[in-house]
Amino acid sequence: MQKNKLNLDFGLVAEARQSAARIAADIQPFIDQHSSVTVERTVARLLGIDGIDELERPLPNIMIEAIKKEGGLPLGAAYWIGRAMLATGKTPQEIAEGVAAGEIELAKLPEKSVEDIQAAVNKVAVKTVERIRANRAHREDFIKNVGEGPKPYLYVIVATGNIYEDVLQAQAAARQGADVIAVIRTTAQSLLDYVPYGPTTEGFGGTYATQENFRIMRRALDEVGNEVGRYIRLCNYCSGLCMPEIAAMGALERLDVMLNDALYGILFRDINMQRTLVDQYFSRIINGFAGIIINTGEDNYLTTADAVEEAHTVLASQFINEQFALRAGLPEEQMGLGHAFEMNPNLKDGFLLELSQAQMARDIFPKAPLKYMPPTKFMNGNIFKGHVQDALFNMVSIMTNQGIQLPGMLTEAIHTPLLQDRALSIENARYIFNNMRSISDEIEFKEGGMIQSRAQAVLADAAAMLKDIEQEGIMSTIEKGKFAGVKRPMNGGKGLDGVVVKDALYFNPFIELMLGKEGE
Amino acid sequence: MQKNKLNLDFGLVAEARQSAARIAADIQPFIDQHSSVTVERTVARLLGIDGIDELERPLPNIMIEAIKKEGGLPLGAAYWIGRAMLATGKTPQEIAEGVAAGEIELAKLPEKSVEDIQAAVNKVAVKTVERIRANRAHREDFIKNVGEGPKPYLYVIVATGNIYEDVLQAQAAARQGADVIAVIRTTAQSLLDYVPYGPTTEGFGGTYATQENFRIMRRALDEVGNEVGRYIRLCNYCSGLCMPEIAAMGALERLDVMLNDALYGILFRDINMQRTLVDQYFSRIINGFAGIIINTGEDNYLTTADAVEEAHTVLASQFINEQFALRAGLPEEQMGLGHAFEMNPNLKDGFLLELSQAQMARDIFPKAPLKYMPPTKFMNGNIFKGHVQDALFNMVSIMTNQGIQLPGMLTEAIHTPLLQDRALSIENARYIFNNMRSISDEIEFKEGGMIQSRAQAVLADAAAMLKDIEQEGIMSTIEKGKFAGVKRPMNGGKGLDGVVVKDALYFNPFIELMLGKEGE
Amino acid sequence: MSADGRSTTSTTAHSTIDLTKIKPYGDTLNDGMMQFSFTLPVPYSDEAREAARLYLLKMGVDEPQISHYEDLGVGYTFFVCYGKGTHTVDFTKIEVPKVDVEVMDKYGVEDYIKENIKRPVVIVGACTGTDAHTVGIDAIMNMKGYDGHYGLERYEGIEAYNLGSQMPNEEFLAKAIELNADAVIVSQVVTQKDVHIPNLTNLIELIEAEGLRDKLVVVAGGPRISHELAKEIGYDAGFSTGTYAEHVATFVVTQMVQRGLV
Amino acid sequence: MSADGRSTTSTTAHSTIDLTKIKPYGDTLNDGMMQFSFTLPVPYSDEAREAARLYLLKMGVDEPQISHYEDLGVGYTFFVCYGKGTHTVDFTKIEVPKVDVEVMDKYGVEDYIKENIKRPVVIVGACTGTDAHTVGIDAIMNMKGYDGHYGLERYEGIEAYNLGSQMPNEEFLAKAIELNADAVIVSQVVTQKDVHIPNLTNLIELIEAEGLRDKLVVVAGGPRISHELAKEIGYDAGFSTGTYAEHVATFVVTQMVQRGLV
Ligand code: B12
Ligand code: B12
Ligand SMILES: Cc1ncc(COP(=O)(O)O)c(C=O)c1O
Ligand SMILES: Cc1ncc(COP(=O)(O)O)c(C=O)c1O
Repeated sequence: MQKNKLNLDFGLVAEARQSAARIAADIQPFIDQHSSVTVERTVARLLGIDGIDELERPLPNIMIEAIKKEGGLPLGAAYWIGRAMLATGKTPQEIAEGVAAGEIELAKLPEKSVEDIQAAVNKVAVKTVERIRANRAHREDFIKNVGEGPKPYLYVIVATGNIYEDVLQAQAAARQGADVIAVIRTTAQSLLDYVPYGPTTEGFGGTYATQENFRIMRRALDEVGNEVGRYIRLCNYCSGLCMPEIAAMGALERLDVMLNDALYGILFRDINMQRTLVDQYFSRIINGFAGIIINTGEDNYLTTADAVEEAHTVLASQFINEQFALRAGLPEEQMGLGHAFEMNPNLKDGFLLELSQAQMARDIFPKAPLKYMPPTKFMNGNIFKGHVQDALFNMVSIMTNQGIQLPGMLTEAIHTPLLQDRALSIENARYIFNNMRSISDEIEFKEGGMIQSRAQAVLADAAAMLKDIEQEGIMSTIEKGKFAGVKRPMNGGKGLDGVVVKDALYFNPFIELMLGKEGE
Repeated sequence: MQKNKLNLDFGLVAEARQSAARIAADIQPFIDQHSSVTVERTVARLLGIDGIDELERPLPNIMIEAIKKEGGLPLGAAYWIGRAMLATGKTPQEIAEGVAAGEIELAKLPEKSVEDIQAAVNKVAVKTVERIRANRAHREDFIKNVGEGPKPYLYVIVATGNIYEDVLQAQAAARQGADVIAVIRTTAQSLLDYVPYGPTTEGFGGTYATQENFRIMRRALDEVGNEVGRYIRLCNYCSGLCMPEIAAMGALERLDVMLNDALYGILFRDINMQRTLVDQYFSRIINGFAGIIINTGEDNYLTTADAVEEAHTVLASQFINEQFALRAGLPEEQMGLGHAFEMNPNLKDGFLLELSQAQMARDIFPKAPLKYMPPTKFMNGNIFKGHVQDALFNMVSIMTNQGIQLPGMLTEAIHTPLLQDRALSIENARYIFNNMRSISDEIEFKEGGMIQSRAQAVLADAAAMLKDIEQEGIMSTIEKGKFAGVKRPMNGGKGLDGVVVKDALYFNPFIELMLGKEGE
Repeated sequence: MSADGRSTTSTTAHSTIDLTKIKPYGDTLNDGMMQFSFTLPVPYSDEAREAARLYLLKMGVDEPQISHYEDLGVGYTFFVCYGKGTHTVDFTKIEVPKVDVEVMDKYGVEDYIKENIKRPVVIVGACTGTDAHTVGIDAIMNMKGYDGHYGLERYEGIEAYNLGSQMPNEEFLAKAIELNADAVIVSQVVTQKDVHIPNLTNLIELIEAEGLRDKLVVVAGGPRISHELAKEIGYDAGFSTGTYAEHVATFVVTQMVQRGLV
Repeated sequence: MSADGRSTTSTTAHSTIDLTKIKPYGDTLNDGMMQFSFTLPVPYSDEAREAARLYLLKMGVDEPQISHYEDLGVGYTFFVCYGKGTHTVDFTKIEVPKVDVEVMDKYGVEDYIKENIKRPVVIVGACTGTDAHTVGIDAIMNMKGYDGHYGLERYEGIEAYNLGSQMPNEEFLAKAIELNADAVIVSQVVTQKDVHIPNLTNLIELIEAEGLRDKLVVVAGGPRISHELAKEIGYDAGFSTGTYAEHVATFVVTQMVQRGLV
């Protein structure tokens, strides 16, 4: 199967990978030395803290703010919760409720030995970890007993803003042939420094990511999955200011796929780079452990930059995302590295360049379930031409064996998908995938032809870029605007005040539990 | 370019071709010994006879019926017209008018020597031949000076029933990018044993083929061709009971493409086989001389038979059509051999079989401007899926370098094309042709893979079938229903009473003029 | 599937469907969303765009949105639009006339003939008038059948005669009489400018003129032939896309018994 | 192209277009042919099909034809239809409000500033509210421009400030005041559930509250922002798909001169 169809120089691939590994290694000490409010809220959640107060403030936020106000954050939430458990004999949730009610002041509780605290916390943590492990096993069993769709998985979005309407659309999509349902988040959620609570019915261009919404959709998809005889994967977004928290919620509710990119928040949401680098690490540890496939966001580069000129930045970013993921114990089989079909459709031979690009990603990341994004930028109100653009995209996908396919919507330039748009989009992809099922095995590319040369050139550019970044350091590279043409200062952007330097006594039980035991 | 992409056994190709050559040779004496009413009407037309009487009967029909009634047909129309010219000093048209008015009785005119008659007729015939030669030169000049579209030529139909409405639609199509405009004939015309006269505005699912309609459309296409900087080819149909007559009209009015199949009328219109075999010969001589590309009708096999199972019959028929055409002096460059994209879209890997079939035709008939027909049978009222089927068809065409492409219509299963349907169809094809322009040069097929093996198997079946027919004879083969599953008796079907055995003195000046001098 | 066809977990979304007032659905109940495409015979311009918008407003479309418009090259303009239908339809009042017999399969039909008719049933079919589309009638009649369903020729107890295409009505009827037909079944595929209507009507008139209307089961079929239409012009039934031999066979044999034509 | 846009050889076909009563065109003048697709929240059935037909009839569609219908899997049915619109529109009465200045190119604008304004023109732009779609405003403002048309930043005589995305209106206006803006230009791309309307309205209200409405040229843009809509909610102009920097530049500088803001 792995035939080096493009005649790529795998020596150069190895070099590029090493550059990326060094780039990631270079920043790891920084990551290890820091924590953030959302990382600590995640610890709180994983220890069982959930719910909101009467002002709808999530208890994890109340807890962490309380700790932060006392200057206790460098020790980590686990320390404070464990100490409170020992001191009060209460569960983490009861403690959080006490804090919220103003009945418990954490700093005023009696001190305990770190060993005792760790032991107490670990007992609770192990239970959570077991629950997540059970979710993973449940997923595997479902797939073994009931089945799943063939790759490329068909991934469609629902985005009504109302979780119940989303359920209707999701079940329809599953019956039409979808394999993955992504519940798009409401427009502004990535910039909220908390995760909303409960079932929600109001969102713009998407639905709030809440744990209850996850639960509702998970139940609906299991139901329809049993009916259609395929496990239907559920996807959400852990980007933004709450990466690890959402990862934790997803792990607890058996999500299967999470948007999760090491750089996306920095570049596209202007989130502070220190914050994102710290947050992504823990979020990926959780995703890795939970068996969740991550989806990286390289496709976003091409919605602003030109897909022909900037192809190498996509590849460079894929290498970096791969290395950051490996460091977080996330195996290749869970790396849905992103790329996209975003060239101008009026480009002569543009299809060949797209084919080249997609095959290249396939050959360089052979085990990764690549996530392939549809044409969006060059879609316009002509739905008929758009439907053909989507067909060409589906063809490239099956010609190059992609892992996860987001079939394009003919109404991409007009509105978020109608029920019928999604049905047509799935029909388009299924028709092509079936009618060309074996084509990737049947077709070869001319030695030294346009397709091969293009891939070789893009690889060379990406390798050179990575060398550059290796010299420069990732942070300085971003400051200089070398990714997606976006400059982000080291201390700019949102969420920097949520970053904290760890104390020597800091501990987070989940890193060890999830990474040590289950990491590759 | 000619790379034997499919690893075909060209020895077997040569064998098949020889079988077909022998099949055609076998029937040639029969053809040479016979003429038909439409062949003679054609001679009359080429000698300048045109127009209708007050009952709207075409003068060529009146002439030939008059000759036939007197038992004079074995000598041929040229003989009688020439004799009348010598006897009366009138032009052929004046003679025809005289006959129609009952003023001239051909058999009663004084006899003349055959040499004198031939000389007189030849003088007129040469002028007609010169006019056709000039048409051909005019076309070549237009293309040289103004230009033409790249292959595959985009061939679209107009079918309003009203020649003026057709003009509107044709000019629109040319501006949208069409290279060939085919004016579809009204439903019943192929069974008329005469050609209607003058401009017409009433037809069902098509417009009458008349010389005036040809002229009107030719003028409109030259006009728009100059405007868009591309020669726009005009196509019509010379199948049915008037094959050579329509060919003659087309040659006179500078048509560029003609539907013209050696077997179509027999199989699909139940026209007597003797009649069609005789008629096709002269019609092809005319088309060949006029530089007109013929389009054969193999696609029709697949509208009734299964495209997977009966693929070899298409190839066998292409070989036969090729040999009949060569015999009529029609060079390979004018052989638009037909085939079609007609497999069930729900077939797993069906695309690979289509690709194989199209590439096979390309490799076996390298110089022919293959005519590739779109999906029709498996189109249904779902225009969105249909548009994608058409896209896949366009892809196969550009992947295999077809010559003439009939882009499919998304409304194929609903109605004859609306103005907007045609525009969308052209847009679909142009997008794909441009976006994948060089793909046929970039892609190779796996040695021994599904694509190669399929083509090899189809070729083997076709060669075997041709061997069979060679043993059996073409007429007996058709009688037994081995083509398209349709049985046609030797003496059944329409038009047999219009066939006549030639006299030893029979002559048709155009065969020699067109074949001898210009046939390749 | 239940009337609203949705499973329990999703009912909370649309518990409010009012079947007396249904409207198109885009992504929210009663949003009325519809897609349109059409051409106006006016030159590509802002005014053309406005004309398209006004046209949709006249149709009762709210917030019409011209997503795309383009010049078709002859002073005409093509539009792709979306908008919100404001009309409603009372779904509870809809009644569709149907061929309402329980469809039997091939063996069912064969047994039914044995038990209730006790002699061969003669069915004569063709594609009449100028129509040459035989695939449909062949699908119903030929041995081989269609889509895995055998055709009438293979039914024990049925004598099926397929007279092919472009069969003039007179000739067709004469042949049917000669063969002692119990049922005549005709296919019409070309419907442009409604050419099938006079042709189908003509056949019925001929049958009536021969005084055979009561003695024959007369059936029409084709992609655009509805049962309703067929009844309207005097046929016993009409069959459209998706028909198999067993459908028409069931209808014919049960009609024969019901009408005492055995 | 002439009003009916057709060349001489084809006029015989449609010499009869009555512009006071235009109708959709399929393949024959005034055939009214239109294509539709939509979903009804009723289960796949003959009754659903009939409901779709009735719906089109209510819209004034003659001979509605359901070409295709399919089950969407949740008790809803999707339809593809054709039919003949019966309404007509009077094309001769249509007047579309337009930004009616003769568009100057980059050099034209630069010369115009030199001659008529004689000082730098300050233009401040952003994608305001929650909208993060910067590609449109970038196309207008950034150096690089779009589709071969340079952006405002490259115009001599114009000082262009692109404040980026998700810019709250208050902050945006404060910045504009600080920079002494002559024009503020805002982009709105997300229009779902009409989120852009309150946001655009809010900006105008803030400008009025500051007493700046007369002193500023205020422009909106985005794929679904028409000039008409922009005027309606109090902007000086609106620009949609297909806009280049020179369009908005021309408008701003001529407005400034017309309104005496030089
Ligand atoms: C194959 C085909 C042809 C073949 C026909 C070969 C043959 N021997 O049948 C050829 C190439 C010869 C042909 C020619 C023409 N065709 Co044609 N053809 C088609 C095509 C592609 C498929 C039709 C088909 O075979 N369907 C498959 C069968 C199984 O479906 P069906 O007919 O609907 O039958 C089913 C049911 O309707 C029902 N049924 C049908 N009949 C009956 C009868 C009874 C008694 C019962 C119970 C049931 C029943 O049961 C069947 C099985 O479920 C259609 C487009 C399309 N995709 O539909 C155009 C189409 C039908 N053709 C069309 C036209 C215009 C023509 C021509 C007039 C074009 C021309 N000017 O040359 C000619 C005219 C021929 C003539 N005189 O009739 C138009 C008709 C437009 C309209 N609405 O009127 C169509 C829709 C294409 C188009 N968009 O222009 N055609
Ligand atoms: C690229 C893109 C993105 C990128 C944006 C990157 C960026 N930095 O801009 C990313 C991936 C981040 C994105 C995110 C989202 N997007 Co988005 N996106 C698009 C996409 C594919 C292209 C938009 C584009 O760049 N067009 C090209 C530019 C040049 O065109 P333009 O904006 O129309 O600008 C021209 C004119 O309008 C005019 N103009 C525009 N502004 C101005 C201003 C002035 C003053 C003037 C004079 C002229 C002017 O001039 C420009 C040049 O001619 C469209 C789909 C499509 N094909 O249109 C969806 C689309 C706009 N997005 C959509 C949605 C819903 C979202 C999300 C809300 C999805 C989600 N829930 O996560 C998020 C939210 C982001 C946010 N907070 O706003 C919807 C909007 C639906 C609607 N009608 O409301 C669309 C239509 C896709 C869809 N079908 O769902 N998106
Ligand atoms: C990695 C990643 N995260 C998140 C998102 C979604 O954006 P938002 O930040 O608005 O939720 C995207 C969108 O493409 C993405 O690629
Ligand atoms: C060779 C040939 N001639 C003619 C026709 C047209 O049919 P008709 O005989 O109805 O004109 C076709 C249609 O496919 C064809 O293939």
